[in-house]
Amino acid sequence: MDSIPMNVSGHFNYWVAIFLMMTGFYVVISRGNLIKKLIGLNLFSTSVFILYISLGKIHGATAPIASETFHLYSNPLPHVLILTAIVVGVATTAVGLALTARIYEQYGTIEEDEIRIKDESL
Amino acid sequence: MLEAIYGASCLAILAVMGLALLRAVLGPSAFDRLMAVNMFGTKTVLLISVFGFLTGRPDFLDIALIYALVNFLGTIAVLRFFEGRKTPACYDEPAEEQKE
Amino acid sequence: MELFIDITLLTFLCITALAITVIRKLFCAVMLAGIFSLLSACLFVSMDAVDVAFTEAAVGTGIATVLMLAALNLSHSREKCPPYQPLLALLVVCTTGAVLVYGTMDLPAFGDATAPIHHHVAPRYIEQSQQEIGPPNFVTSILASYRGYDTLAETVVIFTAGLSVVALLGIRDRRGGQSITTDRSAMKGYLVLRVVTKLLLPFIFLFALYVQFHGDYGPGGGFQAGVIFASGVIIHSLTLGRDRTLKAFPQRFLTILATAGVLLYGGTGLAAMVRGGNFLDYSVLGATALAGQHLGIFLVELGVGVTVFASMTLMYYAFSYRKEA
Amino acid sequence: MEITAIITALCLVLGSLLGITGGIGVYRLPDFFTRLHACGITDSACAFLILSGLMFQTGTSLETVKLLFILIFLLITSPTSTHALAKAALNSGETPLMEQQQTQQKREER
Repeated sequence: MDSIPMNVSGHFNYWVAIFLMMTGFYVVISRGNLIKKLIGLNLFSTSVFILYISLGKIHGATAPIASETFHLYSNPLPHVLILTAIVVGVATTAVGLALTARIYEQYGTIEEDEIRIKDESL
Repeated sequence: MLEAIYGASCLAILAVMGLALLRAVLGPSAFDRLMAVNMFGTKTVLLISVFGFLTGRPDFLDIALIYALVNFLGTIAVLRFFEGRKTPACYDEPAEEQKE
Repeated sequence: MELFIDITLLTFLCITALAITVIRKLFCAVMLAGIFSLLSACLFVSMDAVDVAFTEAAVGTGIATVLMLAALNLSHSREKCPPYQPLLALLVVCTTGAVLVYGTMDLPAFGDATAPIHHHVAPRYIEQSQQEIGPPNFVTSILASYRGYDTLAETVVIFTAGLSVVALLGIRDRRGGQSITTDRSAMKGYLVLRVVTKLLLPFIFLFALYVQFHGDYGPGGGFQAGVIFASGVIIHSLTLGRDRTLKAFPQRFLTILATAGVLLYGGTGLAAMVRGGNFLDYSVLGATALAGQHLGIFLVELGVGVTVFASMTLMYYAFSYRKEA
Repeated sequence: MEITAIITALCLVLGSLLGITGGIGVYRLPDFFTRLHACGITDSACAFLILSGLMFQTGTSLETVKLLFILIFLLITSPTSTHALAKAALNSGETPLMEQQQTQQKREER
């Protein structure tokens, strides 16, 4: 590793991505509300996207669309993976939300502990 | 010369974004938050446009264009879904706060 | 300069994420999630991922927020006090985070051109895709041609997700006997909004078509176009009333469309097999390999766009009709 | 230095200043309706100046048309959503500060 400031600016993106990931993780495991959990899951997935895109970036490069004036392009492969993942992510979130709505109709609540109590009393 | 101006504009837009973010975090009413989100959308349009010129590749204005077109969908959705509610969930109601 | 913008945006993202964690009103959390999406789109632009930013822009402003709000509308919009002690969760999170940060020490620095990720398949995609596939947008050629199998599977996932939401919530067509003029779901009180919506809708649909068919040359493609088209339908339904939307885009039509998209994608692959190539190898479809690739990518992107549009709209229908049922 | 560059620079600087003014207003002003007013500055004047400043740099090309469209759509949509927001806020019982003060004054006079 080079000098400390170089190290910091070189890894800041990854650290922030990890911080966001852990924030999402925390929301998922510490909150009982199902919709809040889904929002946390979305945070988590966006942070993964940021990590992937950070890995594909090259200093001084430009977007991976061929042009006559530029010759250094960022890595297009992570972009392809993440592009589809975003749409799939929304689709799966929608399934989660639909489940939540059904749970609310059946149990009258979307809090995890209340659902458990109702389950046990059945 | 122009590069510096583009950079300065980017910084200014980022500063406005920061202020809007503060408003969104602080609240107090849901309408303030909604306004902040709306404003954030416009600033995103501007940032993406200016950033394209800063990096010398302004062919990606499509992203700004889609924000300009669809950004008000969020506002409509909020107004629509929480219009008929007697106690709009989007409020900071003192009564609701006391319940806890 | 770019590094500074990058770092500022990342800091804003952190602030937003923390605010989402702390805030207990779910409605506000959804609003902040919207800001989070806007910020990440800016960040993607600053990291050269224009196609990704485009998708995030299309998805984050429209569909994601609307679906969240619709789900909130169907249930409580306030979070209770969490029942657990957060300390254990915090401990788990901190430990995992520390391990991950330790793991990043071995990663190459941000923006390093000599990183291993840039030395395997990426150079080939960048240098040869224009001779082999054609479109100047490398992302399109990888998405639709090199990694066509992957994209096919993801289209199927979206299709399945759409079907699952409809299966879970169901769409009831309650139009019988109710005339359009008495539709309560239209935003009658907001005349300006209705007029502006009518004015803008043609442009939104036109722009979606532009994105669909211009994706080879600039950012865009089937995924984004489908989402934008669906956003247009959602705007229509929100302001002008869902019965009118249902008349323009009936549920049965959308179901057929979603299926047709997946079949179009798969059918293109099969057509390549019939012509003597491999599955999803478009080169045999045309007179020359490049013409074949062009045709194949066009069909495949169309299939993706149609499926994404129909599935997203069906999902929205399912959420929006539930309340009335 | 060319004349277009000077115009661009002027527009961008002016737009940025207006934007920051609006941003500070959104942060500091006392109630929702006044904040909405500040938000309006950043949505219309600031956006208009910055985008038209950029337009001077593109000459006659596809980018100019796109910038023009962005500008037009922004100038249509953002006042619309601001209007809708203000209307919704009024409908659901948010009162402007001035009205609050007036009712307070009346109460005191009694």
